[in-house]
Amino acid sequence: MNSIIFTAGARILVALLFVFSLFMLLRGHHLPGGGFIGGLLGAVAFIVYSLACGPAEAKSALRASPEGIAAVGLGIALVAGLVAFFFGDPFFTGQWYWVGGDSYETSIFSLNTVLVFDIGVYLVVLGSILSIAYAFEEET
Amino acid sequence: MTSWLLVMPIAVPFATAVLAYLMRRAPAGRWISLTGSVLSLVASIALLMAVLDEGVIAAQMSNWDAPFGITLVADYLGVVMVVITAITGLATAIYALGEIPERLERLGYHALFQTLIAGVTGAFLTGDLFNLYVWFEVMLISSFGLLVLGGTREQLDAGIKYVALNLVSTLIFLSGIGLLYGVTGTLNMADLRDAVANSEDQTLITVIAMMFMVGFGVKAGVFPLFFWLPASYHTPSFAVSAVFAGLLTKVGVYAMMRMFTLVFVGDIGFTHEILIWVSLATMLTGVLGAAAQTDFRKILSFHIISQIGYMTLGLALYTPLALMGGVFYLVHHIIVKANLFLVSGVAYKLTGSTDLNRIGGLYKSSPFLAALFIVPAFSLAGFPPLSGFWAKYLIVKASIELEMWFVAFIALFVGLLTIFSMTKIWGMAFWKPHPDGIEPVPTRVPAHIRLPMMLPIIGLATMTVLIGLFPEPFVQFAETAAAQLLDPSDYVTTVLGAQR
Amino acid sequence: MAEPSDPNAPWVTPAGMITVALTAALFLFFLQYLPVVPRDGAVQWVWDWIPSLQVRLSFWLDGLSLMFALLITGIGTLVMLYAARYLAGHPQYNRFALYLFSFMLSMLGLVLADNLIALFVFWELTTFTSYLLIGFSHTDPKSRRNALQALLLTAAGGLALLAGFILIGITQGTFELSQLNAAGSMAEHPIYLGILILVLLGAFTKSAQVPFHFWLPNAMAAPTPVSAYLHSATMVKAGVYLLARMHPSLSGSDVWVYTLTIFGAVTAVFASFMALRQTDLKQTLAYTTLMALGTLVMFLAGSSGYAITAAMTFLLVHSLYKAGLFLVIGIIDHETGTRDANVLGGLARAMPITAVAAGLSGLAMAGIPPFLGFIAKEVAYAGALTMAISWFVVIMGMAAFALMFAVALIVAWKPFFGPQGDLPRTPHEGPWAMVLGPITLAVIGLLAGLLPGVTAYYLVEPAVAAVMGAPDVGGRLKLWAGFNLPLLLSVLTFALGFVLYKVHARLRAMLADMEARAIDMDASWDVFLDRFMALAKGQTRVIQTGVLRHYMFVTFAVFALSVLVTLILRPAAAPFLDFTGIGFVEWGIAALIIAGTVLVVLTSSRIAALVGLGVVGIGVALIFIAYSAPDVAITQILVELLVVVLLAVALLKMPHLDRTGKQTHRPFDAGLAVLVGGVTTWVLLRVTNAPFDRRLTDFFEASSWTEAFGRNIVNVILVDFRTLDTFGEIAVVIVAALGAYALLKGGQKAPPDDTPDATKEDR
Amino acid sequence: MEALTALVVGVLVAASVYLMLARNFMRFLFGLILLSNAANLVIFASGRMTKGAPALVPYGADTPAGVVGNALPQALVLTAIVIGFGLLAFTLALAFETYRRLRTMDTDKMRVAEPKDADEDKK
Amino acid sequence: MNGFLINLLLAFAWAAMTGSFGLGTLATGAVLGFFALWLSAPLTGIDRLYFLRSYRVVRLALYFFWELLLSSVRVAWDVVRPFPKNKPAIIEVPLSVKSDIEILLVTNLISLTPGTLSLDVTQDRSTLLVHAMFADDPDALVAELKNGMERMVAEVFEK
Amino acid sequence: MIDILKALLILGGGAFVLIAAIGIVRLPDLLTRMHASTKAGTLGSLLILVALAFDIGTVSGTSKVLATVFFLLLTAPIAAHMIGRAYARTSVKDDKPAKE
Amino acid sequence: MSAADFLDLSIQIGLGLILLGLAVAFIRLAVGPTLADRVVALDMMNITIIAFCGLYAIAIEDPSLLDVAIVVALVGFLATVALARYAERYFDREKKSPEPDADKPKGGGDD
Ligand code: NA
Ligand code: NA
Repeated sequence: MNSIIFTAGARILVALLFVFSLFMLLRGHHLPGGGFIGGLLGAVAFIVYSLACGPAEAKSALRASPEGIAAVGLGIALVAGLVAFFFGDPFFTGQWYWVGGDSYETSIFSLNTVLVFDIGVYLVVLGSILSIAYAFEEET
Repeated sequence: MTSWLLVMPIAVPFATAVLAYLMRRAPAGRWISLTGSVLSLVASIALLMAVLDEGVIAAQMSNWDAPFGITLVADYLGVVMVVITAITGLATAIYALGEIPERLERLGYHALFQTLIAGVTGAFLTGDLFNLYVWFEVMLISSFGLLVLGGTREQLDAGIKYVALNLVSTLIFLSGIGLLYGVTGTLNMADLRDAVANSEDQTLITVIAMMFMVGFGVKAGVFPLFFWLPASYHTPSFAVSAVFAGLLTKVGVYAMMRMFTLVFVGDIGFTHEILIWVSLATMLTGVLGAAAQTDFRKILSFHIISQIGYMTLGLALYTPLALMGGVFYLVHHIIVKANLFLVSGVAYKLTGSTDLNRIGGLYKSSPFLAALFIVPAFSLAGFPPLSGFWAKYLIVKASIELEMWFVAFIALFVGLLTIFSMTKIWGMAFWKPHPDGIEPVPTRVPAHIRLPMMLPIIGLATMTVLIGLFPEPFVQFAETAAAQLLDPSDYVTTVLGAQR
Repeated sequence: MAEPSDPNAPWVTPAGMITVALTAALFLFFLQYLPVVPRDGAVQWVWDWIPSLQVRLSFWLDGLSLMFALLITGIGTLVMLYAARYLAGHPQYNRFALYLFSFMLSMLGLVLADNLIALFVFWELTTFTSYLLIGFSHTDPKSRRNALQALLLTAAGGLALLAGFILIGITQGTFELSQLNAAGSMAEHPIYLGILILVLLGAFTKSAQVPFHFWLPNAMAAPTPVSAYLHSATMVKAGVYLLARMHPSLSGSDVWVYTLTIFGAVTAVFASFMALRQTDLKQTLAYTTLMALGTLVMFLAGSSGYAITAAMTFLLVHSLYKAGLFLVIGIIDHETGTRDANVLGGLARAMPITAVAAGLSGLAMAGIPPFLGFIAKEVAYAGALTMAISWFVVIMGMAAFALMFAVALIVAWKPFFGPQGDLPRTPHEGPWAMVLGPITLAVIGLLAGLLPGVTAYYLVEPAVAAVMGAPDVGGRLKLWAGFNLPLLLSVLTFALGFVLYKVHARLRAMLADMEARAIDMDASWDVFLDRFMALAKGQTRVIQTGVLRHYMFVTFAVFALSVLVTLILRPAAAPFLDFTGIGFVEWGIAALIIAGTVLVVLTSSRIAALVGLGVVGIGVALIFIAYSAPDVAITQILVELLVVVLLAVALLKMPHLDRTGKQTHRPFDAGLAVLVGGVTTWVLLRVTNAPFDRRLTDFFEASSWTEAFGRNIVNVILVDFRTLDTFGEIAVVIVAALGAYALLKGGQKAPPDDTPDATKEDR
Repeated sequence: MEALTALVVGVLVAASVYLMLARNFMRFLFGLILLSNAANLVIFASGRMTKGAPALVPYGADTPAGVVGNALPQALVLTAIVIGFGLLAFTLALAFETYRRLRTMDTDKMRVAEPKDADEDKK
Repeated sequence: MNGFLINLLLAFAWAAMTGSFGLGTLATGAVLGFFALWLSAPLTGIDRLYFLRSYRVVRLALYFFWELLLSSVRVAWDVVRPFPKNKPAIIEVPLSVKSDIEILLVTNLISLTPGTLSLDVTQDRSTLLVHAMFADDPDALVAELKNGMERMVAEVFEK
Repeated sequence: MIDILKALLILGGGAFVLIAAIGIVRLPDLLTRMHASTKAGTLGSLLILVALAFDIGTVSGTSKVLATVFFLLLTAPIAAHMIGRAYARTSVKDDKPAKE
Repeated sequence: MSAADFLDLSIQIGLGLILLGLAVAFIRLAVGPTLADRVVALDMMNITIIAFCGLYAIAIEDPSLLDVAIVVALVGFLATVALARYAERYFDREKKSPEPDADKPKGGGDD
C-alpha cells in the first residue's frame, strides 16, 4: 500500500500487538483474555503486517504456513487432552505440576495442560484467520 | 478406562486429520487417512463391545461431574451410529484412494473428511446439548469444505444453497439451546429430562421443542425443509456424496430421536403427532421427486428424503416396535445409500455421465457392478430378504398395530414408488444400451483406480445381504435400542451418576 | 422374440448342467415324500430365523405343497435342460441359468413356507427373479417396459399382501399357516374383510385376474422357456396356491365365495376370447393360461370336496399340458422362425416327435378321454353343481372349457396337421434336449389320466385334504363315472368347442373389432404412468424450484408457523415487558443497534451496509460491556473487526448491491420477517420472564478457583469445565479456514469452463 | 434488560430474515451476520443479564465477591461468536468464488446445479 | 533507535499492560518482546544508534498535549459556533526528517495539533501533504510546522 | 476534591466527544470533519481515561490507562491519515466526487 | 450536593454525552455520502467506545473494562485502514479499467 506513515506505524504496532496477544493468552486464566482473544489479536498483528508489507512478506515473517500453524495448534490442543490418559484421568482433565511446591499456594508457578490447551487454541485461531485473510488478500 | 473408549472414536479422526493435513503433499496423506479410518473402526468396535457388555456407558470429560462438565455417553443407539459411521468412513476412505485426484488431496481432502467423521461421531456420543451444537458445526463446516472442494460451477451453485439453508437451521438450533438453557438452567441432556418435565411453563417447552424440530428437521431433510439436499448432493465427488448421503441427514434424525425421546416427551400428542404428518409428507414428496429425475445421483438424493420420512415416522409413532424400526432403518439406510452413491461413481467412471439419458450398457459389460447395484437398490426398495425389507416391515407393522391404516398405506405405497425409481436407474443405466454405443468395460479403468472403488461397494453390499439374511442380532439390538429410548432411566442414571 | 441360438454352440455348459442336476436332485428329494405324505400326513422342517419378529423358516410339506414342489422341480428340470439347448451360445446364458434357478428356489420356498412372513419373502423373490427373466432381452425397450410392468403390478399386490399378513399376525397371534389353518376360518373377526381384501389383492395381481391381467401376456417378452415355466406351473400359480393354502382360514364367508367366483369367471371368459383373438401362438397360450387361472380361482370359491378336487385336478393337468405346449411352441419358433398361427401348418412330417408331444398335450387340454383333462372337466362340472350360484359357474365353466377345446385345436392340431403355409425356415425335428421336455410332460399327462386312482391317491387327494383342512372329503377321480349330468355337459362342451374352432377365424376379426372399442388396460397403464410422471414432475417443480429465496422463505415460514401453531393450540399467556432497571445507557445502546440494523436493511450502498454491520457489532459489544462480560466483549469487537477487514478485501472483486429484476416479493418477505422477529421476541420474553436456575453457574463460581485454579471463570469454563466444546470450536475454525483456503486457492487451477470431468481427472 | 434485549433481538431477526430473503447473496451474507448476533444475544439474555462485576474471582478470594455476571452463557456466546466467524468467513469465500465463476450474486440466476429444464425428460 | 531500545520499550509495555513492574514481569516482557522482534525483524531493520534525549521527549510531550488541547478547543469552537468560519486548503510541507519513526512522529503530532491534518507523504519522503483548516496564510503555516513540531522531533532523535 | 476533578474531566471528555461527533456531521467537507474526530474525539477519550486513572488510583491501573492513551495516540492519527490519503487520492486529484 | 453526588451526576451526564455522540456520529455514517465520510464516522465511533469503556468502568467501579478499552485502542484503527485501503484499491482498479470487463464488479447503484 506504500504509505510511509502507515508502514512506520505498523513497525511499532505489529510487535506491540503481538506482544499484547501473548500477554492476553498467558493471563487469560485469571483475567480477561485467553487463547481466543490472544489468537485474534495475534492475527490482527499479522494482518497489519500484511497490509503494510504485503501478504508474502507477512507470511515469511511467520516462518511457517498459517494452515500448518493452525494444524499444529489443533494437534497441541488434542495432545493436551490426551495427556490425561497417562495419569488415569478422563480426556481433557487438567494436569497440574507445581514447580517449587505441592499446591498453588506454595509453588512458584505451575506447568499445566490447561495452558497448553489454550496455546493450542491460540495457534489455531491465529493460523486459521491468517490463512483466510491471506488467501483473500492474494486473490484480490 | 470407559472414558477413553468413548473418547477414541472422536479423537482418532481428529488426530488423523491433523497428520493428514500436515503431510498432505506427499502420497502419505491418503494412507494416513486410511489408517486413521481403520483405527476409528477399531475404536468404535471396542466401544460397541463395552456397550454390549455394560449397557449404557458414560464418562465425564475433563473430570467434572455431570451436569457441570460435558458428558460423553453411549447407549445402543449412539454406539451403533458410531460404528456405522466408522464403517462408512472406512468404505469411503478406501473409495477415495481411487476416486479423489491429487489436486483435491493437496487442498486438504483427507483432513476435511476426517473432521467430518469426527464431527458426526461426536454428535452421536455427546450427552450435552451445547456440545451437540458444536459437533453439528464441526460436521457442517467440514461438509461445506468437502462439498465445494474442486470448485466447479455446479458445486459452487450447490454450495450457496447448501450453506445458506444449513446455516439458518444451525442458528435456529443454537437459539433453541439458548432458550432451553434459559428455562432450565442446564445443558446436560439427561439433566434436561427432569428439568423440562418439572418446568412450570409446558407451553413454552413445547414451543422450544418445535424450534428444535425445525432446526433438526432441516438437517434431517424432512418436508418441507429438505431443499438443500437435492440442490447439492449430486455435485461433489462421489466419495463425498456417499458419505454425505450416508451420514449427514442421519445426524439430524439421530438428534431428533434423542431429543424427542429423552427430553421433549411432555406433549407427545402434539409434537409427535405433527411429526407423523411431516414424515408422511416427507416420504411422499421425496419419492415423487425421485420419480421426476433422470439423473443417477439426483434420484438417489430425493430418495434420501423419502427414506428419512420412514425413520422420523418410527420416532413419531413412538411405540417400541416403531422406534425399533426407526433405529433399524437408520443403520440399514446408511449402508445402502452410501453404497448406491459409490456405485453411481463407478458408473460415472465407466460411462462418463450420471445423466441416465446419456448412459447405459452397464448390465451387458459390467455384470458384477450390476449385481452390486441390484443389492442396495432393491434393499432400498424394501425387497426381502435384504436389510431394507426388515426396516420397512417394522415400520409398517408398527403403524398397523396402531391401526393407523393411512400411515401404513403410505409407507407401503412409497415403497412401491421406490421400486419404480430404482428400476428406472436399472433400466436406463444398466439394461438399456449406451446411446452412443459405448461398451462401458470395467477393465478400461486402471486397476489402481478400479479396485479401491469396487472394494467398498462389495463390502457394503455384503453387509446389506448379511443383515437381510441374518437380521436377528440386528433386530434384537434395535429392540434394546428402542427400549432404551422409550425408557431412558438407564441413560439418565448412568450419566448423572457417572464417576469422576 | 427370443434370441436365436447358435446350433453349433456347445450347450452342455457348467452353469446349465449344474442347475439341471440340482433341480433334478430336488425333484428326486421331493419324490421320496410321495408315498410318505398321503400315509403319514404333513412333514415339517423348522429353523428359527428371526425369533424376535416371530419369523421362522418353517417349511410345511403336505399334499398341496408336495404337488406344487414336484411340479416346480419336475417341470423345472425339463425346462432348464430345454433352456440350455434353446439358448446355447447366448452370451448371457449363465446369468439366465442363475436367474431361472433362483426363481425355482424362490418358488419352492413359497410353496413350502409355513410362516407367512417367510412366505412373503419368497413371494417377493419370485417377483424379483421373474423381473430379471422377463427383462432378459434387455436391449429391447418393450422387454424392459413389460418387465417393469410385471414387477410393479405384482409388487403392488405383494405390498397389500404384506399388510394382510401383518394384520393376520397381529390379530391371530401367529404367522404359522399350519396353526392358522388349524384354528379354522377367521371370518368372524372384525378385521376379516380387510385381511381378505389385502390377501386377494396379492393373489389376484400375482395370478393375473382381471383387471390385473394385462401384465401376463406382456410378460411373454421373456424367452420361451421362461414363459413355459413361469406362466404355466409356477409364478402365476402362486396366487392360486395362496388361495388354496389359506382356504381354511379365509374361506367361509359370502365375500370369499362371490369375489372368487366372479373374478375367476370374468377372467376365464375374458381370457378365452382374447386367446381366440391372437395370432401369435405364444400369446394364445398366454391367454389360455389366464383362462385356466380364472377357472382355478372360480373353483376355489367353493368349499365342497368336488369343487376343490376340481381345482386341484385341473391345476395339475394345466401345469403339465401348458408347460408342454409352451415348450412345443418354443421348438416350432426355434425351428421355423415363426409363431404365427396363420402361417404354421403341416409340421408333423418334419417334426414327428414334437407333433406327438403337441398332440398329447392338446388332447389333455381339450379334455378328451382318457386324458386327465377329461376327468378334470367331469369333476369340475360336478363341483360346479355344488357351488353357490351354480348355474353361473356351470355356464362360465362350459364357455371356458369349450374355448379351451377350440384353442387346443388351434395350437396343437393346426400347426402340425393343418395346411402348410410359407415358413421362414425349413423345419427340422428339434434337438433331443428340447423335445425331451414336452414329450415327457405329455406322457405323464396321459398316464395320469389312464391311472386316475394312482393320481388321486398320491397327488390330488392329499392336496384336496390340505386345502379342505380334512382328509377324505374330496370328489373321486374316475375315467368313467356313469351317465350323469357332468358327462352331458362334457359332450355339450365338445360340440361347442368344435363349432368355435370352425368359426374362430371369423370370430377373431369380430373380437379384434370389439377389443378396439373396449378399455385397453395395457394402454391405460402407459397413460397411468405418464400421468404419474406428470404429477411427480409437477410437484417437484413446485417444491424444488431451484431458487434459494423460495427455499429460504419456506424455511422461515415453517419456523414461524411451528411456533405460532403451538401458541394457538396450547394454553399460552402473553409475556410481560419488564423495563425496570433499564437506564438510558441501555436504551441508547438498543437504539444504536436498531439504527445500525435499519441502515443495513435500507441502504443500497454496500459500504454503508458494511459500516452499519460494524455499528451493530459495536452495539452488541456495548451490551456485553454494560453487562460485565469483558471476554465476550473483546471477542465480539475483534471478530467484528475481522469481518469488516475481510469484507473490505473481498468486496473489491464483488458486485454492488444492485436491485435487479422484479421485487414484488419484498412486501411478503417483510411480512414474514416481522413475523419471525415477533415470534422470537415473544419466546425470548417468555423465557426470561421465568425464574432462573443457577445451579451450574453456582458450581462454576464456587470451583473455578478452588478446584480449577483459574480466576477468570469464563476462561476456566472454556479450557477446563467445557474443554470439549472449545476443542470442537477450534476444529470448526480451522476447518473453515481450510475450506475457505481450498475454495480461494483451488479454483484457480481448475480450467476456466469446467465440465464435471474436470474435477475427477485420473491420476 | 432482558425485555429490551428481546426487542432488539426481534428487530435483528426481522432484519436478517428480510435480508436473507433477498435475491442478492451479499444481502444474505449481511443478514447472516445480523442473525448470528441475534442468536448470541438470545443465549446471553437466556442466561439472564446481571449488572455487576465480571465473572472473575478476585485475587486473595476463593469465590467471586458479590454478584457477578453469569459465566456459562458468556462462555457459550464466546464459543458461538468464534464459530460464527468461521462459518461467515467460509461463506464469504464461497460467495467470492461463486461470483468469480458464475459472474452473478443474484440467487435467482444461480441455476447451474438445478437447471431450469432439469425436470424435463429428454426423450 | 536500535533493537535493544525497542526491546526495552516492549518490556515496559508488557509491564504496563500487566500492571506490575516487578523484575519477573519485566524479564518476561523482555523475552516476549525479543520473540516479537524476531518475528517482525524484517520490518524493524534499523540499527542506527540514537541517544534518547529524555528531556526533549518530555518537552515534546508537554508541548504536544498543550497543542492537542488548544486544537481541540479551536475545532470545538468552530463546530459549535452558528456559522463555521474556516478556509480549508491542502498545503505541501517540505520534510527534512527522513527516518520512518521520525516521519511517523511528525505526521502523528501534526495530525493531533491545531488546524492541521497529515494526509500523505510523497514516495520520495520529501514532502508532507497537510490539510489545513485555517489556511489564510499557507506559507506561514508551513514555516510554523517546520519550526515547531518537526524541529522538536528531529531534536529528540538527534545524534 | 479528587472527585470534583474526576467529574470535570468526565464532563469535559463527554463534551469533547459529543462536539467531535457534531463536528463530523456539521462541518462542510470531509477533511475538515476529520479535524473534529481526530482531535476533539481523541482528547475527549483521553480526558475520560485520565479520570479513570484517578478513579482507580493504583499503579497498575494507571499504567494500563497510560498504555491505552499511548495506543490511542499512536493509532488514531494513522487511521486519520489513511482516510485522508484515500480521500485525497480518489477524489481531490481527479477533481471529481469520491465514489465508493 | 456533595462531591460524590456531583461525580455521580457527571458520570450520568458523561454517559449521556457519549451516547449522544454515538448517535450523532451515526447520522454521518448513515448519510455518507462518500465512503470516506462513513469511515470517518466509524472511526469516530471507535474512539467513542474507548471513552465509553473508560467511563463505564468508573460507573460500575470495575477496572477490568479497561482491558476492552485497550483492545479497542490498539486494533480499532484497523477497520478504518482496511476501508480506506479498499477505497484506494477500488479507485485504482476503476482508473485502470474504466471500461467494463469480465473481471470488474458490475457498476451501477450508488456505490
Ligand atoms: Na433413501
Ligand atoms: Na405353504
